[in-house]
Amino acid sequence: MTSVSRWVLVAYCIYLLLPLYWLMTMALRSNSDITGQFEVIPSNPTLANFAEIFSNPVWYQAFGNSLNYVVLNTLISICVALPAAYVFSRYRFLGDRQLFFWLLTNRMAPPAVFLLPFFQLYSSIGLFDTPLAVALAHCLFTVPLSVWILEGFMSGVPSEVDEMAKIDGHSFIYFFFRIFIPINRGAIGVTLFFCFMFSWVELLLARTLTGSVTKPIVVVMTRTVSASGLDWGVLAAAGALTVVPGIVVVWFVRKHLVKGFALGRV
Amino acid sequence: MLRIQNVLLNPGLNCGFDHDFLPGKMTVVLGRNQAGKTNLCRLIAGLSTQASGDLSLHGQSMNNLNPQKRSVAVVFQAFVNYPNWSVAQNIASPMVAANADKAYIQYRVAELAGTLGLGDLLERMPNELSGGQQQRLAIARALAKEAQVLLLDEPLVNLDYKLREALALELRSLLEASDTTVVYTTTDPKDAFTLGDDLLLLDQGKKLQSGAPLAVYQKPTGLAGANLMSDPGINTFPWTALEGQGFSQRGAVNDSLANEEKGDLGGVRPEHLFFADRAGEDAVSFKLQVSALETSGDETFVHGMVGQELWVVRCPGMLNVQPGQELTVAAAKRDILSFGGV
Amino acid sequence: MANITLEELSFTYPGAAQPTLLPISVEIKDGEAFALLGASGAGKTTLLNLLSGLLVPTTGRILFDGVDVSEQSGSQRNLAQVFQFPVLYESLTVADNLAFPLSARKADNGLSGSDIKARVAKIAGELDIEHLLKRKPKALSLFQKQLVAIGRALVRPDVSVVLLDEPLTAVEPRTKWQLRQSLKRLQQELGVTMIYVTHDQTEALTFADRVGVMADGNILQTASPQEVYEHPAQEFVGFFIGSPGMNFVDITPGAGDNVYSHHGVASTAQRLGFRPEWAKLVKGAVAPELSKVSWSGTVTLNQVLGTQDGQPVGITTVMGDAGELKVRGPITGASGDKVVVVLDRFISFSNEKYMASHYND
Amino acid sequence: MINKPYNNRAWLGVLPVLLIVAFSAVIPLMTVVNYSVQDILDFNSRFYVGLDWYRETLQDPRFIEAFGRQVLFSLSVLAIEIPLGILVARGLPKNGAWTSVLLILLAIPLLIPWNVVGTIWQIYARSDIGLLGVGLNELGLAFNYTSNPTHAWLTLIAMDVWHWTSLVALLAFAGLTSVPPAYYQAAELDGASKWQVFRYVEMPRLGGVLVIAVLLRLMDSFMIYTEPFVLTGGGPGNATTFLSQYLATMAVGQFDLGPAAAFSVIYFLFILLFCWIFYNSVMVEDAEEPEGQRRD
Repeated sequence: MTSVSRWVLVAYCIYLLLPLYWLMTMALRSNSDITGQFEVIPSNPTLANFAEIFSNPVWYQAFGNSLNYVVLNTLISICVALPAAYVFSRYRFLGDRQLFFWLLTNRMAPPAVFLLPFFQLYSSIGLFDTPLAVALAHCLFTVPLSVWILEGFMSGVPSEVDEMAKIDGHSFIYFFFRIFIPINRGAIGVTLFFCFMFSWVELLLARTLTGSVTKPIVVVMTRTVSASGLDWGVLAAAGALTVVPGIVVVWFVRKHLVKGFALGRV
Repeated sequence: MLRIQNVLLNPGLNCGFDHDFLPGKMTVVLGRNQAGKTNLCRLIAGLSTQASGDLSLHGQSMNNLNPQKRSVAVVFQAFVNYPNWSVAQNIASPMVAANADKAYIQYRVAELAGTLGLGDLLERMPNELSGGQQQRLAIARALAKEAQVLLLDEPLVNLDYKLREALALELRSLLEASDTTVVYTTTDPKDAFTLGDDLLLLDQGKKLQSGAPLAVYQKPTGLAGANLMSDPGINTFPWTALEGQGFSQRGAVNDSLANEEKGDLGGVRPEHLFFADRAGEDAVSFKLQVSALETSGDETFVHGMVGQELWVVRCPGMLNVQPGQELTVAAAKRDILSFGGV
Repeated sequence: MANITLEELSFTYPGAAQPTLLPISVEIKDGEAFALLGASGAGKTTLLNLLSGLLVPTTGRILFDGVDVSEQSGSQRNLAQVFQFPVLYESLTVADNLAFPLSARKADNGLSGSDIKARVAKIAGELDIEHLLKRKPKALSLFQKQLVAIGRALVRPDVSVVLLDEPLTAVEPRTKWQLRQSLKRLQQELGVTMIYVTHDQTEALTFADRVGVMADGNILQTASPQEVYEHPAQEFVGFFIGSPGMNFVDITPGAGDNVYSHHGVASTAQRLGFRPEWAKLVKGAVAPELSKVSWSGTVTLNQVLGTQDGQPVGITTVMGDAGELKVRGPITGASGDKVVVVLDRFISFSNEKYMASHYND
Repeated sequence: MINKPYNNRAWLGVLPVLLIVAFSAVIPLMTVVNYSVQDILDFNSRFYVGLDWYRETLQDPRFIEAFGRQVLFSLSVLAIEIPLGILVARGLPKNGAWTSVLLILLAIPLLIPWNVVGTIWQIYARSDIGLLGVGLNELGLAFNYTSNPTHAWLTLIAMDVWHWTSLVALLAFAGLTSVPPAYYQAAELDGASKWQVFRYVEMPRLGGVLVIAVLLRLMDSFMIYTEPFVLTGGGPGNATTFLSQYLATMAVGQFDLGPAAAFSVIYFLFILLFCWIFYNSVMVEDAEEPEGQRRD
């Protein structure tokens, strides 16, 4: 069995790397070169596409806009989720199970369902085309996601630690910020990562709730798809750039990554 | 002085019990698992528990004080330390909470670490320490609080027996001098004798009896209390087994109180039995069918049947007795306990 | 069943500076109950893993009935192991768990379905767990699960050796002695060679025909429980076994005749060791008889452990010029009294090795 | 964590979460339900139509087709990813330097923004400039996912397998590494074959983790939007238009609020069903195996 699975692993890794390799080669070739002739190994790679992205305001502004609402959303989610996850992991209270389940349904809710009402809601309160709109809209899944992941990690910390702090005479605030949060810094790291990723990745709500002012990178990338005369090189370069933050951060959260993906349930 | 009144250790009980813990002394709370020992500790410390009762320390009620306000320190059964703090920070924690000044904390941490053999581990993290060292750290932190009451909830149960022996004596010398009221819970009667100035016996949440270890050992108020004070428990026999040995039921020297469990019953502790080669007239003897043998070097436990009852005889040193042998085993008349049926 | 010989067996973990297990030579006879006793970190688990084939020796050889098995895997050595916590196949019933070692090796042991059933029934009978055969492990108590795990180790009639790694750790203290008894009974009835690893002296001395006491990666002594208790080969063995362990006092017998030489203590002896119950306490400051070895001191602690004939009995700690001594017996003095510790029996050691036992006739 | 005390003051900690999530969930959901039972011509003329929109949506052939396609897509994706994920997990070395390198490699596709996954595969599979596209055509298969529906479907499934199998592999690997080494040792001493080790030692441990993987994949694939939108835009024709895609076009495009709202509610109810199964399977307190306390 293991020899078969070892072969499957190798095959799957190759299957995984080929498209990424192709993305990189495309990013290093100019558009004319790409449509010119088909090459597996680029003969004259250039960094023009990357230069284009960093110089063209449409692109780097879009990156900025995306970062804007994503960071906002991540901060809101983590600040709100920390106390809730602590309470879920430490106490039983009226309706705790139902509330925990309700949060899960929001994490799993298809964004398409909320497309229409969000559009109306945010335009009616004048928040349309502002970073706060998308940040708040994304809270729909990032907050439940954070609560579930953090609760999964926090219930691993024995409650005797809390009781020990009480007996030592520490106030709850001191315990929470100087003892409990440092103990869970690994969990908070991976939760921040997941909020960032979920918010950075979402297209539907981001596109609906943003106008020209706050157009995020996800929209810029997909909009160029439908226009004719598409510049593949620049698109590939932009794609490569969005992959980089993920890879860099994954090294720091690699220990807790799997638990994060399983919403803290593994 | 720590006083607890009408304490109900689990909600199912109907009548609570009172107890005064001797100030500055060490009280051992002895009871089987699930007897309510941990609930009692949590009640005194003010932690969440089903137990209920009125607590007062030096006259002032502690009932509605939260744990931070109670002058109570605790050592849990599982070695609980702050995983994100070094050994020094762990010990300093209660003093930091009481915002003592820096120099005093520095000095006190060094002193406590020294007495508990953690002197050269101050910068280490708790998970780098062995089990014994982690529990010493928890004890050091509890002492750092300089509370008037110190609770130790079966602190040694998870340690090797050689470590347990050493730490028990260390605890005794550490706490003997101090004027802290210490409450130490255990299931092992040996701890009761080693550490206990006073004893409190618990069984299913009820207080059986209290008093000095020797008094409780010699004057059990019932079968349950007698069983707690010997490991393995009391050997019992129907009075008929003593026919013709010049022994009247009520004449037993330490005529203990009636007991409700099994009706008229005689009892003898495993360590009071000896093999019959020197049974004088002031002793009674029984026929024992040896079934098994256990030895720990300095003591041997001979398991066997006396009539219908399974007995254990505990004798010093190593014995070469074979299972299947029939031996006569005797005990001094004064060591016979009688549990008259109610 | 196999006779197991270890020849200069040692092990160093890759990248470790010094060896975890120093060269060990021991012979465990066929059908013997052998115990490995030592504190945590003494190297007993490493030795167990070498025996079970999990680790390959750095030096030396392991022989099963004279055959060198050092390179062989556990299953090739046809041995079985009981772990600290019950290791069972959760999805199989108890009966299938017991049958698994036989059915999995059906090819080479040539047992038919009915032979296997009979064997399982026999083992279940021995452990009186017939009433559990139909149940799944989840429905059993920890005690019952460990019984089934022991059954799995004994079900193969041709098992070479059964290794037990602290099997009672997870069992409720009150029921430990029952599991110890059934294990000992089964070992004697089936005549299986068993190696029992533990840090608890009662388990080792009760179970084993011979005990190997380990410390710092070395077997200090291999002897019968009686021998190991009465005549420890090294000071550590005397200290480790017995609670409290042996007392030690430095002595310089010198050439001339003195109380030591009267007892036949060699002049090169450096320390005397005596167990708390080998000494008596005599009131007063001066030793009554000069012919016996004795030290004077004051009582510092009385540990009462019960009463004998109404008299409190226990361990008295005496602080004197010979250091802190513990004596087991009737508690007579109160702390602070002047007493003399008189030895009935003691052992002489030189550079921590056993020299001779000395008695007062 | 044996006993969690009952304490209603705990609501203080949960309130902020409740407010934020309610603001972005409850109000919009109410508006959706509200629209789904009314016919709205303009702001002030709306009248109650009961469950008409629901009946209409359920009978709308395009909804049924889109629903059928969605179910087919989700099931086929699961049928590949779960077994493949287990095989990949079993192939991973349990410890050693290679393990962390491979785990990070496997994690990469999960960290790529979903639209970029679509872009990558778009570039990769195009028959004019894509390595896969050109390669397949070299082999004589006239491969063009933009025109041929079957090719579009295969590319979509290949992309999703490329994107999400790692999640199943990582979860299965977590399940496998939670097997205490003593179990493998016991099985080896019993003389168990590799298959028996997998069936009796690994499978019972994988069960719990796989339920999570299956349900997570089912829910995420059931609401997939971005990748198909980028790769095929629902084309050719509406061969690859799934539920989210169809709902998005209805809700934003034609502005007929009623049916879109009804469609949303039906869609949400399905997700609710999967959530309920996931919640019950995950929250059941299975008795933990006592690992025996390591004493010192």
